[in-house]
Amino acid sequence: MKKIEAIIRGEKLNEVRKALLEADIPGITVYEVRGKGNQKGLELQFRGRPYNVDLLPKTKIELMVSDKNSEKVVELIKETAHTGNVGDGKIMILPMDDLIKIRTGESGDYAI
Amino acid sequence: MKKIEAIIRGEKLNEVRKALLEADIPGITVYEVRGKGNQKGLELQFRGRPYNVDLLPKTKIELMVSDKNSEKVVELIKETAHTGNVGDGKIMILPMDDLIKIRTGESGDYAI
Amino acid sequence: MKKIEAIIRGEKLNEVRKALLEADIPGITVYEVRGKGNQKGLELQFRGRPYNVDLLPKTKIELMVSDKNSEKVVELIKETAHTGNVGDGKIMILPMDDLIKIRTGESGDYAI
Amino acid sequence: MFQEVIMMKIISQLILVLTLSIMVAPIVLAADPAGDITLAEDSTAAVNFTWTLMAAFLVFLMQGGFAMLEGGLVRAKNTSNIMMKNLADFTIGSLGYWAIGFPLMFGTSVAGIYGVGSWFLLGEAYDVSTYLLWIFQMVFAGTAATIASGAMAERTKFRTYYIISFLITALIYPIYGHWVWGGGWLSMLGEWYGLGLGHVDFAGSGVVHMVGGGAGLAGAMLLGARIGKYDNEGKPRAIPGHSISMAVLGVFILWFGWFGFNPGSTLAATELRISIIAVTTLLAGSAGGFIATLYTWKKFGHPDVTMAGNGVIAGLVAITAPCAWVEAWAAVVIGLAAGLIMVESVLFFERKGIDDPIGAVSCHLIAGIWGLISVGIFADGTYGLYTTEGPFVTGLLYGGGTGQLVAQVIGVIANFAWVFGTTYVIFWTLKKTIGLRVSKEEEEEGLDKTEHGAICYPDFTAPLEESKKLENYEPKKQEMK
Amino acid sequence: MFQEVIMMKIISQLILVLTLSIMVAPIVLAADPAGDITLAEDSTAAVNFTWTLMAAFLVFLMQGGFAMLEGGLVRAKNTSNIMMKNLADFTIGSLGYWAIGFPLMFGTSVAGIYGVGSWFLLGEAYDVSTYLLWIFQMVFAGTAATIASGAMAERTKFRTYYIISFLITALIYPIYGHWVWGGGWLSMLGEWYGLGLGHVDFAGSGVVHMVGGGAGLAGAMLLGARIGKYDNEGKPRAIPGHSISMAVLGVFILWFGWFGFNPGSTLAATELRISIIAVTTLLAGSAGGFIATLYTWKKFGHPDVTMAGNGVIAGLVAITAPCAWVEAWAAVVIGLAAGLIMVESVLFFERKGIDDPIGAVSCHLIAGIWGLISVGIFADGTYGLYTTEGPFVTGLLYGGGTGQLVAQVIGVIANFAWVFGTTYVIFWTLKKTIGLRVSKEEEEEGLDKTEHGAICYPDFTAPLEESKKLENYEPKKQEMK
Amino acid sequence: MFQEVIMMKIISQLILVLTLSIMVAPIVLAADPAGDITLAEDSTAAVNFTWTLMAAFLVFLMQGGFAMLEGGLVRAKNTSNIMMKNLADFTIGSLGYWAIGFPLMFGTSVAGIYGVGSWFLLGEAYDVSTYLLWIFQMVFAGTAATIASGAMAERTKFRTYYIISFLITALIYPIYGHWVWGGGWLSMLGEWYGLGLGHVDFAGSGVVHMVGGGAGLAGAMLLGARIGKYDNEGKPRAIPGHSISMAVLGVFILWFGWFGFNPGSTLAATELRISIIAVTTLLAGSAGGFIATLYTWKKFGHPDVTMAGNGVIAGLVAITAPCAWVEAWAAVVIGLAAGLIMVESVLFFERKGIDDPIGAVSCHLIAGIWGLISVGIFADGTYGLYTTEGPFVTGLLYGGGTGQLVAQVIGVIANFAWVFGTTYVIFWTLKKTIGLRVSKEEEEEGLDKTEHGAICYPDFTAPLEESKKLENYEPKKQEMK
Ligand SMILES: Nc1ncnc2c1ncn2[C@@H]1O[C@H](COP(=O)(O)OP(=O)(O)O)[C@@H](O)[C@H]1O
Ligand SMILES: Nc1ncnc2c1ncn2[C@@H]1O[C@H](COP(=O)(O)OP(=O)(O)O)[C@@H](O)[C@H]1O
Ligand SMILES: Nc1ncnc2c1ncn2[C@@H]1O[C@H](COP(=O)(O)OP(=O)(O)O)[C@@H](O)[C@H]1O
Repeated sequence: MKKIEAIIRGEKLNEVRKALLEADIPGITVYEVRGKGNQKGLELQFRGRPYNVDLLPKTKIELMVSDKNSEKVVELIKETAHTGNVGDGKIMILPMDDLIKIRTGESGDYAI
Repeated sequence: MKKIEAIIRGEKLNEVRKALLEADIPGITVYEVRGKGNQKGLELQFRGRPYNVDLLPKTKIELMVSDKNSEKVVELIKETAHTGNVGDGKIMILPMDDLIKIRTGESGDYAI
Repeated sequence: MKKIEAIIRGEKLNEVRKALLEADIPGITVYEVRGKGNQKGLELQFRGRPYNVDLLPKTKIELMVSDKNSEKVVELIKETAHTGNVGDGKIMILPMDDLIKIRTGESGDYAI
Repeated sequence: MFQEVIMMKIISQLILVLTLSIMVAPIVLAADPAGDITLAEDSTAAVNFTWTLMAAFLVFLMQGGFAMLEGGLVRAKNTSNIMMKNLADFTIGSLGYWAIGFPLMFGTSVAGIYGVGSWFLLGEAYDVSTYLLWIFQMVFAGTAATIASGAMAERTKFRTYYIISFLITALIYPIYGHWVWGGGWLSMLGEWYGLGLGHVDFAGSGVVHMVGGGAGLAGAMLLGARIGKYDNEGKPRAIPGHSISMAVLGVFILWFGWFGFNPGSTLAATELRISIIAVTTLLAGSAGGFIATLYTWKKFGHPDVTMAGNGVIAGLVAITAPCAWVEAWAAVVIGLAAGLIMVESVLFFERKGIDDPIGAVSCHLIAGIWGLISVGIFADGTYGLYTTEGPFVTGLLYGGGTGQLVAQVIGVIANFAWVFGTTYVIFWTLKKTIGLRVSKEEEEEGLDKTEHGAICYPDFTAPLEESKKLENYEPKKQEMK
Repeated sequence: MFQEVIMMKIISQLILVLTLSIMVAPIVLAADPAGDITLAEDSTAAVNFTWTLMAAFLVFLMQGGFAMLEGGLVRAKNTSNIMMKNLADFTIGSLGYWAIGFPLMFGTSVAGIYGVGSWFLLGEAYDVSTYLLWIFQMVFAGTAATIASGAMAERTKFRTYYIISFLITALIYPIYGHWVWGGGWLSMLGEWYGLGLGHVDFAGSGVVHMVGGGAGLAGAMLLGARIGKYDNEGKPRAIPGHSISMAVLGVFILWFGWFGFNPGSTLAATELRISIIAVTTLLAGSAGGFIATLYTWKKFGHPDVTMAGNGVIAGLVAITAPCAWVEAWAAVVIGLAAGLIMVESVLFFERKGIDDPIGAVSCHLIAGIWGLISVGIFADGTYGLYTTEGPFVTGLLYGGGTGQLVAQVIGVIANFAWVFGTTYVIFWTLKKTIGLRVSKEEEEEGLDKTEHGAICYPDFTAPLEESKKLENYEPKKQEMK
Repeated sequence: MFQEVIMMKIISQLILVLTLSIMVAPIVLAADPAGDITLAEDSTAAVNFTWTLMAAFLVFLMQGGFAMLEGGLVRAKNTSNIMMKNLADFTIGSLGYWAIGFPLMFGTSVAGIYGVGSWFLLGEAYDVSTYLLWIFQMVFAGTAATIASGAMAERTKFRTYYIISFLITALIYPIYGHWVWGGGWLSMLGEWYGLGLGHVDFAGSGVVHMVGGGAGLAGAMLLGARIGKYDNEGKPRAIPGHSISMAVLGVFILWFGWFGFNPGSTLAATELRISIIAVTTLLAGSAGGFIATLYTWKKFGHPDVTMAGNGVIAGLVAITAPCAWVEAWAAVVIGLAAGLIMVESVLFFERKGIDDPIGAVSCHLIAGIWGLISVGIFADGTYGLYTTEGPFVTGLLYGGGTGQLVAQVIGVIANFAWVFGTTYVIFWTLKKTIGLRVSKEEEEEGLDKTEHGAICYPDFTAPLEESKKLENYEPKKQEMK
């Protein structure tokens, strides 16, 4: 099993999800985060004073996938979250020791 | 050391925490997330137009535990977060290389 | 590659970031979380009734770093997030199997 | 679903039948619909109409004030619902008051119990003076129903509340109103039994506020407390409202509206007493808010914002009955007492297991009782019954003896018996039939979603509100004194 | 950037020139600037001034009501922008109405088409009665421009909207206003062609609301729908507004202001008919809100809060023309019809691809049309043209024949032709030159950031609003009936 | 804690003693408490009472407007606190004005410095005309204290502010008010030294707004800037307010209230000049908002919403003194100048290290100075001192010479010297004793938690507000011009 985490653009979430759903990967958990990398921040004003919000709103998705699905999922995210502009984000593939489904108590791949 | 992450129902948070506290596991970090798995989404309306919020509010908890506590914690979460209905969530057991307590600089199990 | 996660005080975020930027580590993702450890909760009132918010607002930062930078980053966070008072938080060093930069498709250390 | 359909059928058919019956007979049997005759007879009519209408408009705005105050004191997940209740009770209530409420209140008295007259403002009622009276009285009636919604917030079925608010405005309020303002038996206590000038209530501490508060009390009792309001040992817990700023805006709007409520009740600017009434209204509100600030500061360790707001409301409710019959200093004393009584009353009802999310019972029922009684104490004998001519209303302190005080107490008892009695029976019947309270699941989800399919703030999520605040609650060691 | 600079240059130079030209000639050519002559001639002036001014102040507050209603119904990311629009259209509009709008509307009529008179309230216009008329009419003019902003919300360039609102208040509104209230051709239809008393519109269902709604329709059509409003198959989707409580506050404030709008339009408290007007205004609003509640409950499965609010507005818009000429029961019927029409109209325009985020076209244009026509049906012949003296306005049901009805229909057509025509041309021209709509990126980012560099709620983030609500949208199986 | 207890003891004992001393002597020594004598003597009393009371009610609502404006411009973590301040300063202030403020201001003059008369509205003061004057003046006094709270927002100890606001309303405001409106020395400058008609200030640019702004300036200076307002090099940084929509609602409510403030200051509707005053009030507000929109657009690159709102306020403050003595065009010029001055003044004070979160000093003190001076320039000699009878107020442009202008300047200096001087001493004393400012930790936590134990929006978290906005701030390269 793997845990795939990806930081993507909020606008792309639905496209990514649609692709995943079509590939029969329904489970997902979504975080609202703020991030900074190469993309430059947002310049705002208040009463004429400029201020900079350099941590931009980003969406993080987290998926628990079986080893065999892992590559496919990464591929799908890579394709659908891609715009080619700075700020597209990253995908992490993380090891997972075990996974348990609370409802049924199943564990491992069965828990996904 | 392990990192235990669990996605649970918001309503269950306190029950889970109470059980953990009783088992002398006080440390916890909580995220507000939205997730989708088998549970169906929420149907809302605005001016008569229906719309579907399919990502449901969920609570994610994260615990750093010593290897010896790991199983107990998983067990406790499994029991207390359980309702038997779709949407109960998952528990992940993740490896951790090291842990440091910022206040004291202690690391490893001492940092928990 | 490593994934460094740290739970810190919100007030300390900027100091930490400044130190990281100076060390040429620009990438970061930030979460608003609530946590409980040894620090005691917040006591509030509503119409004279006291209530306790025991999960305190905390900031979690997440960094993907190359193995060689890993120690430096941990060190920097440890120093700058430190106040010496209860509630300073923790730093986790987590293994990562792979990392992909969505924009370019690069992976591994190149993706950071 | 079933009852809902039936109810809507009944209502819509009622409307249809009435509308048709009206449309076949567009006969103008009016008295003075253009107003030229009225003006010719009374050259002060223009200024008195101006005064009364402007006052009515201010009172109308109190609907918005209540919406803000109640909305701010409930949780975000029930805010659309409380907004809808405030809109709905006024829209249906005004139609009810137009259909039957007004003649029940101001028609020819039947044995001092209720009135009969032109339903639907038809025929004779098509007259500038009658319409003027109608609008001023209508906005008062609207207030009574709205008050009840606060005490019943966050758990009442919308459908049931809708029926309740109709019944309050069309039946319960007008009948009690008839007793005091429509020439009914309470107003005759003086003539019949020599008790002062009979039960008097200048602008409605009893007629409006006790009615709303009494209905709210019946509702809150039959509903039971909100989930999470009490811990396992039955100790009350805080359920913080979602926007203190919204609540405070509500207080200011209500106070503004009250300047229509009280001084406007002369229905005439030629009663220059209006300036006295405006001052007593302002000072009693200030005194109530002032003392609630100090008292909560001492008692809770912090000056409590929403309690200070409630203190203003309590002071205003209390001065509503005596506003025209007392001096400035008495208004301050009445307001100070109201503020103190209110704070203790909120804590009392909470301890007793009666869960009133916005303190409506304490602010309106309890402070209303004090207001009615205070007339019998502080009325200073300088002003009569909506006129500068005697007999004058005189209380205990000014040598009026106990007659007026007794009349006031009788009114308090009659009001509570009538309102609490009828609403308790009605709410109980509704509870047993279509149900009064939403299900546990609906309450937890929030009424916005389940009753209206719509959340109030979709751009801002508040998913953890419950767990964040209520649970993990550890009773404070040092209890409130 | 370029056009912006030019525009600002032009505007500021205009102001400069005017100011200078005024400053060199501070000659007082006034009529009665102190008011003593007016008062001496007419002892009722004081009460009529009081009435008219207070009414004007209430109408003024409607700006705040519109800001809240529109603000609540747009997304958080566009809220600063809609606030700015409501501030800006009034500030620039009032200067435009002061400069040229007022004389265009109420000056000496040129062939019944437009008026000429004292620009900038100079010279002769320095008179208590003229200033009184100006302020009452100004706040009406302000309302018209504000209405359009709602239909064009969430995608219009601020710069362009700024010009538009100036043109509506300074030109389009006053010219049409001249036709009806300034002695222009529509008001002469009676005298010239025997059509009732000519086209009549007591407080502006047409003059104000149809104008605002018509301009809004032209704008919404030329702008196109907001991104995400329609799915790939062209089916409308929900774009929830960010604060239902804010929208409901807006409704209550607007309703309050309407009591200045309608009864105030007598411009005299000595017309005691004001009490009738206040009652018809209240009841029509209630009826509109009531029926929208029931109808959406049936149609959507839930009583819809913002539609109930819109129902109130539709009822109020509809009664605005007939308010002084109908009885209470007719006001209820007019309000009920307006509420129903509004709900269907909102759904109709939405289906037709015209995206009007707050329902301004349905509430103001469509309900306004119904209001004008209803005069020709329900006017009961008890009141004349702002006077108790005949001839009286009489509709079909009261034996007035079809004359009045035809005059009303002609007015509807003329209004729509003029307003929709001119605004369409102007907006089209602006679209081709400086542009009407922000870019796709700006719209997605939100106008607050891109147009004002400022977000409305910086302490509360709402980053996922789009994805959270719009996408993943699966068309509900059971469609609305 | 200690001082708090003592302070509360003193206050409550004061109240107790006063109340008791009143209660033992309920003797009615009143003049005309019922109003029949007054009405018999003056048949216009009814319309003038109607006018003055309605105007007072509008002014009252400004409390709610200030609460919204100030609330919207502070951070979410300090919103309950600013709400409480707006409630508290009015409730305690009105009691202070009732106890001693009113006679100090309007009692028999002692050497033109202060007045003495009936404390607590007792005895002779129990009269419809006296009460009428009291309520109109009271709501003005309430405004002054509220203005100061804005400049001192987000860091002042509640306890200290509470005392301050009491002192402003009970002492500082009434004494200066006596000089101008109570027959004091400033009003005698004309009679004594031939300077125009003496220092004149129609509705209080000086008496109300300069007083509030001057006290706010003293407070802001003694408090020092909020943490984070300046970067390490002392350059100002943005601290965005938490709700622009709330601030804009505040602006509209304030503008609405201003129509009571200015026209109401005639205290008589028989002064038909009220229509002129209403128009100048509207136009100056519009002009101020208009120019602030354009000017910030040019200067900052975006039309700034809250600055546009402040522009309206500045225009209104400036026109408050001259409103009755100038024409429409002059009102526009005064408003335009006020808007420009305000924007520059906000930036100036910010640069100088004086941190005024809502721009109260610029809007009220600075625009107030301009307003007073503008009387000496633009007054056109068509209206006298609250009467249509001469002598008329005449400025430089209309051949009035420099007399009036000099009287205005003397008033400005006297006002600033008195208000800034006394408040500086008082605040300094409080700073050295009970403390003026909360601790660093409390300020960072937010005053809602530490002063009231209550957060304003518990359902919505805003934990990262600080770091999100302030830090990581990189000074914009292209600086403002
Ligand atoms: N080293 C990193 N550690 C943690 N998060 C990162 C890192 N680099 C980027 N991110 C996250 O990915 C987002 C996009 O990264 P950015 O560098 O702006 O664009 P791109 O990946 O296209 O170069 C950032 O906003 C941040 O949330
Ligand atoms: N494969 C997955 N990857 C990531 N998160 C998941 C996955 N499956 C479920 N979740 C999370 O767990 C929550 C509950 O899962 P769901 O499938 O609805 O219920 P259950 O676990 O009872 O079958 C989801 O809302 C989502 O947040
Ligand atoms: N065992 C744990 N598991 C998860 N999160 C923890 C744990 N211990 C602490 N935390 C997080 O770290 C934060 C600070 O911890 P705390 O114990 O209060 O202070 P300190 O680390 O200085 O002892 C907590 O609020 C919580 O978010």
